[in-house]
Amino acid sequence: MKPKIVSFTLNGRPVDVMVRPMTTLQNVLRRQLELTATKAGCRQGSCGSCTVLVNGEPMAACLLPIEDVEGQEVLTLEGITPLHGLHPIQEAFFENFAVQCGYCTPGMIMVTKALLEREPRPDEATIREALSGNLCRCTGYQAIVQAVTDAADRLHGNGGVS
Amino acid sequence: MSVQNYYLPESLGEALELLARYGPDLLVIAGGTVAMPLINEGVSTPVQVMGLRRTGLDEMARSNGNVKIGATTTLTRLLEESPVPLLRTAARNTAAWTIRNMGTVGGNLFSPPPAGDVAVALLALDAEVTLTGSGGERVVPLARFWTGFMTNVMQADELVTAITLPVPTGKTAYIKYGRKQAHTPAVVTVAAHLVVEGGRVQQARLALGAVGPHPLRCPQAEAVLTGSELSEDAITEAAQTAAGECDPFTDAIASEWYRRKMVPVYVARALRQIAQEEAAS
Amino acid sequence: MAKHRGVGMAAVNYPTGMNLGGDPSQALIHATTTGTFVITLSSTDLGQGLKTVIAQIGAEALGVPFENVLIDTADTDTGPHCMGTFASRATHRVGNAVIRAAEEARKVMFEVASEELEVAPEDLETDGQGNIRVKGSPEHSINIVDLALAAHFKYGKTISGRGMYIKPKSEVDPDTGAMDPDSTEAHACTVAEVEVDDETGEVKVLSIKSAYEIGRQVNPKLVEGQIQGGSLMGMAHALYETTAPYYPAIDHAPGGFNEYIVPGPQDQPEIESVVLEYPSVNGPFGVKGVGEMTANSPIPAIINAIHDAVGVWITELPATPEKILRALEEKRKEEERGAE
Amino acid sequence: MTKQLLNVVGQSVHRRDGMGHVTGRTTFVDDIQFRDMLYLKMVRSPVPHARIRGIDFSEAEKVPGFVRALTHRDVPKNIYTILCLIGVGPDEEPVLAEDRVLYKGEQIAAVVAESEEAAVEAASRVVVDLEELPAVFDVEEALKPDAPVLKPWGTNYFIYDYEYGQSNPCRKVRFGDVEKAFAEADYIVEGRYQMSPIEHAPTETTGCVVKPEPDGRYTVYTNTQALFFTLDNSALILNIPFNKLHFVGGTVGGGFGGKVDVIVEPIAILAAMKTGRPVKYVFSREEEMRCSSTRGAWRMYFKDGVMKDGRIIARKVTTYADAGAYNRHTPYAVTKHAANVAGPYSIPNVWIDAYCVYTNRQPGSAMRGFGVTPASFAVEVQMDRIAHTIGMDPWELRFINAYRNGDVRPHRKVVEDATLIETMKAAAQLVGKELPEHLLAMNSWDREGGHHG
Repeated sequence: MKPKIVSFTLNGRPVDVMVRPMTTLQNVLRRQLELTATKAGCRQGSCGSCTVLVNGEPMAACLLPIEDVEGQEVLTLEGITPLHGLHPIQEAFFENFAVQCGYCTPGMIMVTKALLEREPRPDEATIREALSGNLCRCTGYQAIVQAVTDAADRLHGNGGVS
Repeated sequence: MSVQNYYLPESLGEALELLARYGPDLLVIAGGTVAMPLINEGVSTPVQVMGLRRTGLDEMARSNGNVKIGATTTLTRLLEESPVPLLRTAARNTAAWTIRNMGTVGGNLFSPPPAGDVAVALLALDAEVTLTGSGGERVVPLARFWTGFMTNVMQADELVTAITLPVPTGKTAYIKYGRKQAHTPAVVTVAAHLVVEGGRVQQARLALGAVGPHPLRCPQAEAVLTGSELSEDAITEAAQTAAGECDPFTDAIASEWYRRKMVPVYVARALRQIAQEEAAS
Repeated sequence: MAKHRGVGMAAVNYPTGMNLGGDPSQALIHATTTGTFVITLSSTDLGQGLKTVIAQIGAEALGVPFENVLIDTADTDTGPHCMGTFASRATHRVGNAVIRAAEEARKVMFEVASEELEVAPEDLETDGQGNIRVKGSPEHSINIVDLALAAHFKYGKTISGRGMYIKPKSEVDPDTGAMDPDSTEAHACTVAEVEVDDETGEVKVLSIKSAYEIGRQVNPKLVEGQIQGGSLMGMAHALYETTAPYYPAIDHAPGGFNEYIVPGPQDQPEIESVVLEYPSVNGPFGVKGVGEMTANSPIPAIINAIHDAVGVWITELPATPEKILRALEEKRKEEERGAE
Repeated sequence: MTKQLLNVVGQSVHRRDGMGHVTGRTTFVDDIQFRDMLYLKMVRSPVPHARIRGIDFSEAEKVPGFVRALTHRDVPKNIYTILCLIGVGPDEEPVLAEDRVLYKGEQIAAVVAESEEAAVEAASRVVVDLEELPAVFDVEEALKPDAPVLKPWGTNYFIYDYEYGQSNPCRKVRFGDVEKAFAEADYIVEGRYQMSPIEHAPTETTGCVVKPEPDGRYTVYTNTQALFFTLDNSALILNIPFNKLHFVGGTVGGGFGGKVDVIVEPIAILAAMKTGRPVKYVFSREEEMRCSSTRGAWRMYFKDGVMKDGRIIARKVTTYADAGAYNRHTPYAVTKHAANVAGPYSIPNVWIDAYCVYTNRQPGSAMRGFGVTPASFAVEVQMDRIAHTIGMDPWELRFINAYRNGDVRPHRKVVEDATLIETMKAAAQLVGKELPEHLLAMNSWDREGGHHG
């Protein structure tokens, strides 16, 4: 069990990490790099709280051996948070009370980011389907769905077709 | 003992060499969606692991009336790019976006029931599995791939490299009945492919998931349908026959009793979908 | 074989606070020389929004802007005792403690302002905008930052207050069960509409509509959050959730969210509500509490709606499709026996 | 309604912690780590009831990274009960099992290691020699004479009122004379209701991180719902002065009652005391599901006497809370249940026996609705069944029987802030249910009708 070095791009910056084989991306982010926005709700791939974007695709960081992201681009919630203020998706979640305990929130926001890049104007059914791998025990989802719609408005203006 | 080596071969040849070296001691993963939760919990403690993400086995191609799907094609690509609507529906009904971005078509053959929703559709489409080993390739009909719960006909040195199916000529239906709308295990999954000509069923293929040790074909129910009109009577008889051909189990989602009850209901619903589509065309 | 719609209702009460009382909470308030009023607690926010509503209650009670109130909570070295966040007690108990602490702090504020503005304390009022002013003469006022500076540097006073709330512990009479089991009672009435598939026993909840009476809403959006989340949790209890799918047997206990069914975004029905406010006598600004009760009334409302739809009483939760199907089969058999 | 001019109470201001949550900068317990931190994993019972004959750590000790194991012998006051702080006793739950386990998943021994992986592996290599015993899972079976006895005092039920020198097998409420009223009733409506055990399923699992400090104290970062409650219990279990412990929390990724238990903290503090290093003990999702407390199941039997005009004149209820293997909060939940199981209705004759029963199940505990959720479920389905039986609209039945301010409830408290009728009217309006005039005329202050200002 020799440690090895894995290199990838994290939030736009190159990183090299020394890891034991098959360490999950989740553990590398949370324990090694101390980027804890990516949560650890189940480590079974079933709650969505650890969702990150790999080359723009939402993936469960708990199921991803770090070696698999060698040379890839990983984006976490830390990577979309601007220096000052909030990203429009973050603003929408904040303003719409789409946040209660906050534990599922990072995963929800990352899926929203990937969704709105593909579909600038998703309808409600599309939003719910996109978020179907992300569980929230507190909010009952309505505020989250509203926040995603609102985020689309903030990103793309609210004059377009809905 | 923790994982000693995690190999990510860059080609099929490299992967086969590793397999030849370690044999059954090498855990093969693709998307990791089945194996990783068990490893995270400490339930599974593999020492040598091989990941297939970089092997380039993710080609999806159509030729000579066949669709060939590379084993590591993700379920998202199947959903977005498959030329076969039934497979797109099956992919859409499997897990959730995040997991579909990781899970693969080949891996779905190894998902223990009640998972394996895409495999059910492949079975109804008469898919064949290409197994590649040190001795070369062989092709096995998917219907003969599984031998029991989590067992199959593969040799220790073989990998599933592709799944090939004829482009469906008939009409298809797919229903997954789970307790939630999405991201949930199946109570029962039904996939059907029927060729109807002149008002009669010329060819019938019916596959069930989550009601046996692996996805099942229903030859007797298929026989009931073949040659008959797709009438309500025939549908009911086929549905009842299918109930006798499954081997359901009890888990946290549903009991054996309930699963057996749901087989004829959902087989009939799937067949009625086709009948309605047939009537409309 | 068909889908049947049904409507069911349920009306419930919910008691606030630990059942038999004896569950204290304390709050300390002090003003810094920046005009910040620090409310020190050891209470926890579970996501319901305690830190926010307590800041609102504190700002209101102090008469200062919300932005000037800081909640410093959940450190047992610095925060005074709180029994904990449960029993729908936090807003009620901690809110009351904060109001009492604020009263004490306000007294000092008014003493200092009285010296600075040269009027009697009883002639002063807060404007909620950060000033203390002379009643009827708002141009005569002092900003709370200046006030805090003056208190500290000029008069040697701390603007601070201590607050405590405890409902005395009630005893239970062993023979009659006589006791005092609540501080106040909140109420809910839920109407659920369902669609039941009589071939599979599947239930689809179409809507959960409720009225709540919770004394006073400190923050309507946070109340709405409790209602939305609680309604969905109630629906899940009614239809999906169990750690023992074959109770009382312990087999097939779910080990994760794959098997333990918590509704996802696509499983949420329409959830709508109205909130009535009949302020309670003993709650802070009349608050009763809303946290727990929102998950209660949907359960019987859904069970009653299932009966309305297909005529069977499912009295063992969760009302799985299997239980409904078995009940429907039993009912059909009875009807056949009755017809003979 | 009193009108009060308020500035910020009543306003939907934004969450104070919202910015932290949407940026992921809020610190939850599992986000905390220290450089020399150890991980704790639990060896758990694989069976629901067994005698422990021995524990062998020899294979676990060989795992690279293994630091030490803890058993009940290491716990100063191993047997405790959470609610001792409010006078509920006797102590009956081991922090770590001694000679017996009473539920599948019960904590037997802790393993502390340098990494989580090593801790998981070492825990899996601990061999526990168990002699399996007959188990009981059903509350009524557990009360039968031939059931395996689970408690040292020889019964499978909690004994109430020992503080009054009594030993009652249940919490009793007696109000009026139900038997006399049953004899007078036009209808008798009976029902059996069964709640399921339910997991709180917060998205953040239960956990803590304990850090030894240079001054000999221990800082405990925890997601408990009740800091002092957990601190006090931990100090009692560890037999150390309360002021040796410093709890820091306040940010909880969903609780719903599941984080009121005192399970992870005492053993993690002990591990930190024994190793002198920071220790993390966070439940896996599987532990949260299968081992942590549930909302206990509940079985309830109702017998109601009802008049043709819809008045419920008697309600007799026998209920059994399934506490699982240990008290946790269930004895107290049963009292709350008993206070509410007649429902928000004025019924002149009420008889309640509410039992707290032990079974070989993972313990039940507090959850959103604590004892009232099962009561509301049973009462409100029972109300519809009564309405169905006597041929009355379920709304009308509830209006007729709804408690009014000034009424005396079965627990003798005079009702002072009832608004059930007003709430039902608002719900009816919301859904477009037309209520007849005589119901619309009712209110919660005057049984004879009229208007409340």
